[in-house]
Amino acid sequence: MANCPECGAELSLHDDVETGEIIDCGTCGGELEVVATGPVELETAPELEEDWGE
Amino acid sequence: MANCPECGAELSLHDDVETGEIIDCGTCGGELEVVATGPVELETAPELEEDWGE
Amino acid sequence: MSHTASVVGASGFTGGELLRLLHAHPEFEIAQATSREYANKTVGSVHPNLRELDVRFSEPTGLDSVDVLFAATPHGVSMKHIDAFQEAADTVVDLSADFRLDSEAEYDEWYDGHSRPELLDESVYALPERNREELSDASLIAAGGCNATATILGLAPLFDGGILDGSEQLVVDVKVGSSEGGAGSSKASSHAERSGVVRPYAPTGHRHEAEIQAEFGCETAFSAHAVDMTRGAAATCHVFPNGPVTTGDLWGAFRETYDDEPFVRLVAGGTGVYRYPEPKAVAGTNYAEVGFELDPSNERIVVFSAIDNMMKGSAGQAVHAANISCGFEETAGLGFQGLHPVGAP
Amino acid sequence: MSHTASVVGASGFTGGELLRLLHAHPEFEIAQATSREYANKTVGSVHPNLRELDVRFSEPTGLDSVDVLFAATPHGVSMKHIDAFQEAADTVVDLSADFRLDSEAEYDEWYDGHSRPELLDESVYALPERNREELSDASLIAAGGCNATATILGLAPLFDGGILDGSEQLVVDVKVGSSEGGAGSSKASSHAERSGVVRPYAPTGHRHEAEIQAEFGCETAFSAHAVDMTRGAAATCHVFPNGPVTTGDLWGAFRETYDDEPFVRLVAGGTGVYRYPEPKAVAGTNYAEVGFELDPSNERIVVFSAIDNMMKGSAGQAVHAANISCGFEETAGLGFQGLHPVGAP
Amino acid sequence: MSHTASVVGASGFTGGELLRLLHAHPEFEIAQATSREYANKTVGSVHPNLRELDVRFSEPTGLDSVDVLFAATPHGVSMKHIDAFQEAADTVVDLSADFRLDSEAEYDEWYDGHSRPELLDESVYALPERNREELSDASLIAAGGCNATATILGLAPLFDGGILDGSEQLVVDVKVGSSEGGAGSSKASSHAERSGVVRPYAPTGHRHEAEIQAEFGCETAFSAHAVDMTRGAAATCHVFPNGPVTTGDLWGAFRETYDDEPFVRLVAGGTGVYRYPEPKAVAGTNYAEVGFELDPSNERIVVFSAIDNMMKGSAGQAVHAANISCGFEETAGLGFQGLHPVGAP
Amino acid sequence: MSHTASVVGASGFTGGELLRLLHAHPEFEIAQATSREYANKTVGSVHPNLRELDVRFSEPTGLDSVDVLFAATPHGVSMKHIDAFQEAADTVVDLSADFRLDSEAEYDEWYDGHSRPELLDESVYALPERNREELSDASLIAAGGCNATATILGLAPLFDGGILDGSEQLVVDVKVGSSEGGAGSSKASSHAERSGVVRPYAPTGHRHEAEIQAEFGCETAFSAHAVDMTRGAAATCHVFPNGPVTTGDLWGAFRETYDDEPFVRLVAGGTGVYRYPEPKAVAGTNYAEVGFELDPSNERIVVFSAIDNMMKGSAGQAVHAANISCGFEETAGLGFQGLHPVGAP
Ligand SMILES: NC(=O)c1ccc[n+]([C@@H]2O[C@H](COP(=O)([O-])OP(=O)(O)OC[C@H]3O[C@@H](n4cnc5c(N)ncnc54)[C@H](OP(=O)(O)O)[C@@H]3O)[C@@H](O)[C@H]2O)c1
Ligand SMILES: NC(=O)c1ccc[n+]([C@@H]2O[C@H](COP(=O)([O-])OP(=O)(O)OC[C@H]3O[C@@H](n4cnc5c(N)ncnc54)[C@H](OP(=O)(O)O)[C@@H]3O)[C@@H](O)[C@H]2O)c1
Ligand SMILES: NC(=O)c1ccc[n+]([C@@H]2O[C@H](COP(=O)([O-])OP(=O)(O)OC[C@H]3O[C@@H](n4cnc5c(N)ncnc54)[C@H](OP(=O)(O)O)[C@@H]3O)[C@@H](O)[C@H]2O)c1
Ligand SMILES: NC(=O)c1ccc[n+]([C@@H]2O[C@H](COP(=O)([O-])OP(=O)(O)OC[C@H]3O[C@@H](n4cnc5c(N)ncnc54)[C@H](OP(=O)(O)O)[C@@H]3O)[C@@H](O)[C@H]2O)c1
Ligand SMILES: [Zn+2]
Ligand SMILES: [Zn+2]
Repeated sequence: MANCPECGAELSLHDDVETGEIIDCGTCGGELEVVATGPVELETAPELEEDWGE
Repeated sequence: MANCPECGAELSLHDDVETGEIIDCGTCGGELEVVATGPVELETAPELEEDWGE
Repeated sequence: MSHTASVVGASGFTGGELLRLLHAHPEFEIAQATSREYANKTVGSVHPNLRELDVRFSEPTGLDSVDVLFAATPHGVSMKHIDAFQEAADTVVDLSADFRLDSEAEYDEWYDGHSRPELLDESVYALPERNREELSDASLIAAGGCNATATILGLAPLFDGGILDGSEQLVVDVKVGSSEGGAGSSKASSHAERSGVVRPYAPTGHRHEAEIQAEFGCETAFSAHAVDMTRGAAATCHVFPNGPVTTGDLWGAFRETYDDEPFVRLVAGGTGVYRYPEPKAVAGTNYAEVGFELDPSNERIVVFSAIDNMMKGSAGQAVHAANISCGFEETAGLGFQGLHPVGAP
Repeated sequence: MSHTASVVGASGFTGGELLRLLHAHPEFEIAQATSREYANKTVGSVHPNLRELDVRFSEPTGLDSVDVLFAATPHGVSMKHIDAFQEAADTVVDLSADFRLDSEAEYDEWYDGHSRPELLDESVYALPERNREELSDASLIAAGGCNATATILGLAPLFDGGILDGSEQLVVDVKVGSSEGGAGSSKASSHAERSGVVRPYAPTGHRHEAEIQAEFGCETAFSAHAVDMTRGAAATCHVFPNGPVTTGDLWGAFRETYDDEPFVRLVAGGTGVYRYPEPKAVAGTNYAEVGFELDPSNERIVVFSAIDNMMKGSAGQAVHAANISCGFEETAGLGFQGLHPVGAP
Repeated sequence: MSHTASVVGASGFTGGELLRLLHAHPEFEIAQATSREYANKTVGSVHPNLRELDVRFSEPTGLDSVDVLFAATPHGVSMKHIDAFQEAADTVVDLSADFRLDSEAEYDEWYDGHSRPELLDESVYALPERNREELSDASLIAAGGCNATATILGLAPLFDGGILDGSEQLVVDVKVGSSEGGAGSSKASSHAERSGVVRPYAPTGHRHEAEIQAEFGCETAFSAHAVDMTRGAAATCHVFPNGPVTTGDLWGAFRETYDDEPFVRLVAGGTGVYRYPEPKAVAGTNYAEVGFELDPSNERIVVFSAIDNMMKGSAGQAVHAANISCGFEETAGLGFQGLHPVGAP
Repeated sequence: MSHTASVVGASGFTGGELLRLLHAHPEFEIAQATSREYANKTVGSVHPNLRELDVRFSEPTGLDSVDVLFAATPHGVSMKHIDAFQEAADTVVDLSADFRLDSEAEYDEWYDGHSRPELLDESVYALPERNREELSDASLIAAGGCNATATILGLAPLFDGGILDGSEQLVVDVKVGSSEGGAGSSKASSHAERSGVVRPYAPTGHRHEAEIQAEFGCETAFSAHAVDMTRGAAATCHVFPNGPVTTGDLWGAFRETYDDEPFVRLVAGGTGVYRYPEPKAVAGTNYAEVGFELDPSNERIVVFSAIDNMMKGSAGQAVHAANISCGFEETAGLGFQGLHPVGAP
């Protein structure tokens, strides 16, 4: 369990989550990096500007 | 030739246009009544509230 | 199976949705499904998805006694037959506009008056996210208008959170599917004419403005466009708050309003194909998707809200409200999650 | 909740359908959902209808032990990883073509051979209407091809009832939606190019002919056309029986074959809008609609069959077969009745 | 501008197409455009693409004298008013079925008889690819049925080239757009019900079989399906020739029949997105695309043919025939090449 | 045939439109059509509507000398190759954004800078309704952005007529078709994902805001939504003027601005199916439909504007501008009136 630093939503994570893993937030869709485990801490991952086309 | 009383557009009419005829304006779509001929005079026709779905 | 329910206007589009929902509902049993045109025919002859149902349409006269009566009839019918409906059922849930507004004056302004204004006090606007309390013992329930529902759900967090106070300019630009027009037919709604449109059909003066105004006490500049889908209403609200707002403020407000709501999903951003609310993501379901984007250069908040007009925007909202009124699990019978991929549902 | 299930290929179209079905299934619990591309992301980031699911994709390597493993991967993947799949699960249900045919020779003829031909004897073709018995203790199940499923369901009563014996000319003209191509992208499948088409895409030599031939022992002249829908496969079979046939014979045959089938609806005639099988009437469901018309002047039977390619034509069929194999209620988790009206789902 | 032309039934779908074509035609000037419902209104009020035209609908009674009168009215109207039409114009081109067949007997069999059978000898079936000679001095011309036109154009090379002799089994499976039904409205043709369909609507006994039979002297097993497009008719003919045929034979036959035809394109194979005839590639044009695939394993030829039902299948064919009858350039006024990309036109 | 013209980027969507227009143009002859991917193939292999053209793609390197070169390449390509383009042609018409804005600063703000800012003074924004004079001797012409074009055409009469002065709040809500994204492919643009959407894709910060701002000197609150059509851009502008305005004022302003314009149609009101601007009424044409509705209760003007994004919004505008620059009839080659009925073109 951890909270999204972007939108504040609660995220459930698998037990063996590892530092450095990139996950998404199911609410705001933000890409988050696991920066610490036990307890889990998340940071917004560096954005990968993705062209979404028209 | 006559001008639409609603939007001012020029209307071309057939030669034998008669008083009482209802025509539409090609620009604003307004329903117009021919109230005089020679020269032609037009007035906005009483609106027929038409349900347009939804 | 504890309760019986009837549907008046069951051959129509939202009537068919009611039958679908009630049939799969753990607590309801369908008593009657009325249609004047198709009386005695199987419901499956009109609604092909309901061929498994062993129910035939009956005439709307001769209503049996039931626990809940749902009326899915055009504007004006319920106010005319409300005595018969209330005699037949303890709880009446009306899908039309007949009991949505609070006063005769509003019906004079937005409709052609009202023949039973004394009932307007008693009736409760169905949207559970706004009126859950009042619904718990309501006996006359008015399901909201679909466009109004989409708009209200989108804007509510801004009013709840004090980001808007009603003095701001609100522009609401709605895109809707063809089922909003009901099961009738006309040249404008024929496939050849209606396909592929972006058609302004209620540029100004849309009657749902009245419901939004009733909720928030402010006017909205509302316009609706028909687009090429059958189900769905998507409201884009362009809002200019009086003071500065951050994305964090907005997340706070939206989460505060909706975190515990079973049928509202916050969708804003991300990296995939679906980054904001979209009607096809909720088609067939009772969910609303709500999200936003902040436009700092224009000091604007753009709020997106997407629902299925016949579900969250009508029949689903009606069943949700009935669940509350009857004391059932709120989500009973409303569990369908929708489809992916899905084209233009 | 008695059984655990995993989905390999869960980011794809049929994989998403499996997740949807398993999530709402009374007897299954989702253990893993694999994707290489989206590992660690929520399943809702790909499948917007599954935002409520609290499941993240995991890598397909590292499969946990489960009761049933569903593989929704492209042709060739399952035969390569079948040992890992069988090690992880008692029952493997594969949605690809890898285990549908009976012999290596058929894979040489229609595909590019087979790397594990010794398993072909063991595997059971999933269509319950044809193989219910064998499915009851199957541990390797191959869900049918969607076009083959539609065709087989349409023609089965004619073979069962002795109206056809395999010596007749059979023409099968199929119309399919874009989801049949899976979640990838190409110029031909882009919205601008793919919208509004009637596009012959497999005029001759379609691989599903092999499955039809395996079922009935006869050849079919098969052609497929892409049309403008996302879900759906509709097969029109033009059949010329050797002897005279009456409408009564046909009704007899169709009712005999399907009267007790929970997922097959006979639809032929009537007066409403929906008189014959139509894919949009079954979109999102596990139902097949089957019907016919007799053409006396051409001594022809026209058989219509409509399914949702991802449901009855794949994921739904897979879950139906798994229900049988696991001893569950056949219809468990497959109760959704579909929508009306619905556009191009 | 040498000729005057009027359109009776100008508020309908094919009538609108005639106006569009005649307006841009170098040799024709529009005299009258009739409509009973919209008399006195601008043609642009019904056909939004014709807002530039300075023409108002007039009543169909009171026809002025013109060179060519086009009748785009429902079946039965032309045979009733043919004397008035012929009095008003030297050449009458009828888009309905009223003068397509050769004998009263055929009208008794396929329609409800004929009130002016003596004119059937005089009238010429409009398809120039088949009747160019006869059209050159025809004064009563019957534009073909759209599905018949597509089918005839597809099969003609096989009959011309001796690959078929009329004794073979021919299956014709047609997919058509919603404009085929004309400008009226009904529940079945409403956007919500008609979108996304694959709907068998004339499984057997379609009246266009009569025209195909009249052309080739053989029966066809014909079925039509409504699909989700507005314009277009695509015929897939599944044909089983008596003797062996090679791809070379087929190319020879198709090129022989169509090499000099200005409005028929051979399309079969290639590597891009569009490999076979497709209706959307010819939408809005007078072109037919025709192509084939050989199925050696089934000794079958699959012929594909695609047209715009309102153009090559009706109004375009009518103008093409009028061009011939009036001695104009065949392609006059018919130069539009169509659009790419185009969705579901 | 007085002029030669080449198209760089001819395998793309707008490049194909240019070929279509130039082929049917009375004054232009096509010299070269470039494509790197399809070099040496016939243009018909990519654009099925152009199968009649006897032109093959050539490499964009090795440009012959021509009168006019049209560049239909992605942003960034023209500024890189502009020397080669100007060496090959007296007049260069660029369809990309590379030469639309006036200053390097704007490219820094809205794009990623500019490599040839010294040319920005010389280049003329193509929209003839705004820049007819300057176009008459322009040698570097920049066709406008499609959404900007729609918006500018809608708002221009209000600024011209003094109803707006730039200090008002302007909300622009645009709905666009899939061809706006060009001929590439991605998951988001696949048929299964893109069908039936109302998808916010540029909620804020759309680059076309820059062009609108350049025209009127004011900011707009702009949002774009993808909807289910291939061609078309429809802008709804919600505008709140500072002072009172009547419908008569609006008609005056709109007629003043557009009465003599060959490609702008005023459409507002009426009784038929098409009462306001709609993109499908102008699909395939160079027309813009512009109209409005006054909302007295909100003191709002709602302006509607509809174009074909690839025509008036790009290739058609480019040819229109080239006609002016070359001294041809303005409407040369742009006479197509569009289709009715038409589905989702
Ligand atoms: N469609 C939507 O998306 C939507 C959304 C929100 C709210 N609503 C509201 O829900 C109501 C129903 O809408 P709908 O779209 O389902 O309409 P619909 O498809 O036109 O169906 C109306 C039904 O009412 C019945 N009916 C009509 N007049 C009646 C009368 N005098 N007495 C008894 N029954 C009568 C009709 O059946 P018979 O003629 O056979 O009796 C039909 O079954 C309307 O008030 C509408 O405003 C609809
Ligand atoms: N679509 C239909 O209507 C339909 C109907 C009947 C049968 N089928 C069959 O069902 C299967 C799946 O079809 P679909 O349409 O769902 O395809 P799809 O959308 O392309 O999905 C394929 C899935 O397989 C995964 N995958 C691909 N290669 C893999 C590998 N080597 N190892 C592990 N995972 C791999 C992909 O995810 P990652 O790349 O992220 O791992 C993706 O999740 C196919 O065999 C198809 O023939 C489909
Ligand atoms: N649509 C196609 O794709 C297609 C293809 C091939 C052939 N056709 C044939 O072409 C003909 C026209 O088809 P359509 O689709 O254009 O039909 P439509 O859209 O229904 O138009 C019919 C027109 O005829 C007029 N009309 C009806 N009854 C009349 C009468 N008694 N006297 C005078 N005018 C009358 C109607 O206008 P008012 O009621 O306003 O007078 C209307 O303008 C039909 O015979 C059809 O079979 C159509
Ligand atoms: N689509 C619209 O509605 C629209 C509207 C207004 C403006 N525009 C603008 O018009 C331009 C073209 O748009 P589109 O939609 O037609 O794009 P498109 O379909 O993607 O076509 C782009 C074309 O450019 C060619 N090309 C790409 N990179 C090139 C390079 N480095 N050198 C030479 N040729 C190159 C491509 O062909 P090869 O790769 O085969 O060489 C292709 O033919 C864009 O700048 C767009 O913003 C488009
Ligand atoms: Zn978040
Ligand atoms: Zn006017």
